[in-house]
Amino acid sequence: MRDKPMIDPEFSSIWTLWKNGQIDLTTPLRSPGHQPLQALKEVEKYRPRHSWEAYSQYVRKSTLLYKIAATILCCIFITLMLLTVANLPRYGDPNAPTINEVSERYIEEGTEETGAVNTVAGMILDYRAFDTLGESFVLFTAVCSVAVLMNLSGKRQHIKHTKELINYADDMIVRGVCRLLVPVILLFGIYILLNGHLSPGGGFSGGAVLGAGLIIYSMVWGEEKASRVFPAKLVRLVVFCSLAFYCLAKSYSFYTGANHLPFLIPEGAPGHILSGGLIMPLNVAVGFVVCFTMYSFYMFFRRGRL
Amino acid sequence: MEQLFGNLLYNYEEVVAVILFSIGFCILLFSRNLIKKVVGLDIMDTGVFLLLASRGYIAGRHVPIIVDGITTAEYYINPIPAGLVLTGIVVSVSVSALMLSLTVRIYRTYHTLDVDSLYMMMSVSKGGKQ
Amino acid sequence: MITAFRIILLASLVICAIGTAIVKKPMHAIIIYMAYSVIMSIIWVLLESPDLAITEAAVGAGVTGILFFLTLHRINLIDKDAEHDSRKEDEGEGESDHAR
Amino acid sequence: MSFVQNFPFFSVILSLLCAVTSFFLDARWAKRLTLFLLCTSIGLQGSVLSFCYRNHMSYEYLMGHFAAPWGNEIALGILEPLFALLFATVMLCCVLGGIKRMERDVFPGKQSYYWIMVDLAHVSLLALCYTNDIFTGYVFIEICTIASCALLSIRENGRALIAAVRYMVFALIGSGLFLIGVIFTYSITGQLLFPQLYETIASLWEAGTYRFSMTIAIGLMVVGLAIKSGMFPFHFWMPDTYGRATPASSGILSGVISKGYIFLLIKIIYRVVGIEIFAASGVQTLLLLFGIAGMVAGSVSAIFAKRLTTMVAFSSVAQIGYIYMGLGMGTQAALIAVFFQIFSHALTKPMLFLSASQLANVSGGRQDFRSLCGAGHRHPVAGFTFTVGALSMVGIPLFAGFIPKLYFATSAFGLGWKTWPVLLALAVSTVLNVMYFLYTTILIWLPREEGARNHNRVMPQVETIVPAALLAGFNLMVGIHSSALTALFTQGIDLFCQ
Repeated sequence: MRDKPMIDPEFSSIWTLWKNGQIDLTTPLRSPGHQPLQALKEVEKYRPRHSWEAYSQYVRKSTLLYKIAATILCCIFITLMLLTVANLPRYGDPNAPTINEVSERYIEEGTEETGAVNTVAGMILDYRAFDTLGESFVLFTAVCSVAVLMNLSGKRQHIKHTKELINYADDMIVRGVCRLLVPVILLFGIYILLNGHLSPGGGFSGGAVLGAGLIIYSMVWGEEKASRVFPAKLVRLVVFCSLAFYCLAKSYSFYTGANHLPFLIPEGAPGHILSGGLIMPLNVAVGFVVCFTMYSFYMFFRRGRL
Repeated sequence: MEQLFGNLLYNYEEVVAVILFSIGFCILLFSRNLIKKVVGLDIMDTGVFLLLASRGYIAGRHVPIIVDGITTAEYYINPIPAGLVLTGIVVSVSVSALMLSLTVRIYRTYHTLDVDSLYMMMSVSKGGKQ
Repeated sequence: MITAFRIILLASLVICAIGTAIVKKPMHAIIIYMAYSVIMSIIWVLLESPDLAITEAAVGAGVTGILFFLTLHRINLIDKDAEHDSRKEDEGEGESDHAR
Repeated sequence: MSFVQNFPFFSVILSLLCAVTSFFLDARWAKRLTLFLLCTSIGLQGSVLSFCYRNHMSYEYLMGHFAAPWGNEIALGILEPLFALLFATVMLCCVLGGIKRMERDVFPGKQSYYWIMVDLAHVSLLALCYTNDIFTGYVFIEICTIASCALLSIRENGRALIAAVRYMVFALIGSGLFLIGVIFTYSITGQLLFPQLYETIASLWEAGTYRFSMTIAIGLMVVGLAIKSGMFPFHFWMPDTYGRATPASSGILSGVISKGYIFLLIKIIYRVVGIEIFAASGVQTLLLLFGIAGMVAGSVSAIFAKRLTTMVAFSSVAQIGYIYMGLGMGTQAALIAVFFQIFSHALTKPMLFLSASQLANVSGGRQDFRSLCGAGHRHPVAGFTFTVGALSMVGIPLFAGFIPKLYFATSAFGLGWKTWPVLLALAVSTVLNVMYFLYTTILIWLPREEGARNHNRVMPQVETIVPAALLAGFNLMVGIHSSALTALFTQGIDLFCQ
């Protein structure tokens, strides 16, 4: 059997008892569960080890020490950082060391070499693609961790109080505004996503906007409806496909690059929507990942599952 | 002295960034509420990003999007910091989502967000089963 | 002119950050943090990085803020659940509820 | 370019793909996939290592179509695949050894996430080993942090959650400081790749400009990584993190992940900053002092620990203190000792955690020393591996832990004023180690007292024997055949420092 958590939700009431000096918590409270009295009887056997006052005094003392140490640390830290900043090259200086052959090449030859007019998109998806690959996996890691923590495993369900929530869809103003707003937001997101190599934006910005749109949708029309539109399977499938596509596309590019093989994907004419080689599909993949990551964050926080 | 504080006033953007970082750091260290700690964490991160982005800014130059056929590097700002900050923002939102979910879980178990109380509960129930 | 605007924005950024530090309620801190994010996204525009501005507006002010609010909401729900449970002790363990 | 040279890149992409695929599978298949991945990864790193060793070469591998200052790349010689191999092997042993316990600790529906996190931790460690770009380092540090937080908190008990929060707070402060260090370095040099950074920093230091900022930047990067790997004054998160996770996670976190950060730190010291500038900046001395303080303080805390795993976790603080002391000494001999220390610690600590949890298991699940009395008789295999680990930690000859101590002691001579503190710290730390590890070892082999609780003797299972025996075997191998590893390290350092 799996270990039950050592301290139950009932713990807080028991803790209050301990505060008043009635019980001692030096023994593990193994799921007093539905019979708090019986558990208390078991706890009663042990003598209290410390009184509440003595203990809280001790804690207060140690936190005071901690605060003094932390204040000193902060002061030293701030002074050092300000001194360092004072010794950096000037802000807005055109002759700063950061303006070197690297950034010049990104700008001057970036359009030719990557096919992207937006230098930032070209840089993060072509020159420094390994970073960006890692970055999308940061999102993936985070979504898995949130799933681990927020999924309610076998314990009591948490949607007990759903009825008490405000139903936004009944409110005329909210419903009307959102009916107008959500398509516009989604459209804007798609535009940013697809135009990432030509104008400001790209996978991360577009995905975040799309994700925000989906969140508004599921907020107003309810999680039930949203999860009917995007069932958990679909979300998983999309995330899986986009990340796998991203990995494979980039590994093709890395492999050909490192082995000096020809790269067979055409770059197209810079400035057109179908240009930039792999950049646009990659932007779309990243956008899907970001969008569904944000959406799953929301769903996990809202109701504990996708 | 002159040399020590050389560019302090010119680098006002960076100074603000450092101050923001320190404020976030202080919130993280001193705040007892877990949610406020997460807010402090976010402020700390944005401070770092402001520092990074302001290193890429060059006075009077433009967004690094090649338009109108101008391809001289003197017309555009440095694109590298912007790309790095983009990475950083995504990392920061992932981390804060993770921290918030930890917060919810802790609240569900201990019914408090106060770090001192958590610490006390933890040290009081010492020597428990594994 | 633009420098003055920049400095005003930076000053309000610092004020917002200090605000989050000194307010007591987490709710207020979160609202101030969202304002902070919006100011930050304007600063990104001034720093000539519109990519960052879009991302920060959508992520910082939007998604992170919503996540914070949801966290507060969940915490309230947990409190209500606890009250609810102490009033009547019924219902066995719920169905196993994980995503797959 | 030989096909073998692609293998590091293949292993990275393969683990990413495995992680994504596990997202779609159930726990059983995810487990098989992860085990397959770890075995494959061991094979791949092994062949790269033998290739590099035979040709005595280091090379850079482009991640994309653009050469060094423009695009990302990874670089490797002998040391990088060697450490990647070590990490993959130890991870495999941890996972195998802790499988049974993990399946008890983690809710069945969430076990597939556990395997995803193992995959992701593995990929981030590989990337930390191979990266030649400081910002890639940062990104994978973050993956590593998040994955290890999930590995820790997946055992959903209250203490583990609080430990996870504490771990996250410290780790995020660490990565924030690291990132600021990277930004300062970038704004002074304008480079992000290791070789270019090395040249620029050397020329800037020569010219005498930006020395102060450079020192602070180096300090911030070092402190950031030191916080994450648990250097002495920042070790508060360690005991709970290592002591409360499920044993497989404890093994991975203590044995491998902290070593990944330390390896990146060594790369930064030797390949970005350069050891001369690092010594001149004064950060080195600081590391030496904190390392020595950690060696003593960690052992003292371990003596007063009341639980077995907490004791083992505190001894990690001391062992990591050794590593920082070695980095603070700054000679090549000390570096070899550091590598030996990383090896011995990575091989020993997971073994200790695994066997400690098994010993606790047969003692009614309790970890206090009174209940553990005579636990070795109840579970002989765990008792044996614990003994091997403890003897290795103390530094008995023939065990892996002896070699680094010997090397530290011999390399301490000729360091000027540093000689005596180092020797003294080694002596004191060894005595303290003896006090708690031998005490525990004797305790678990005590004959059963009259009236002690009657616990049945457990028949050890194959799954627990094999990884424990593997780790113990590696431990003895390192201890007995240290000369081969020394040769490997010496050659590797030649290629590493260029």
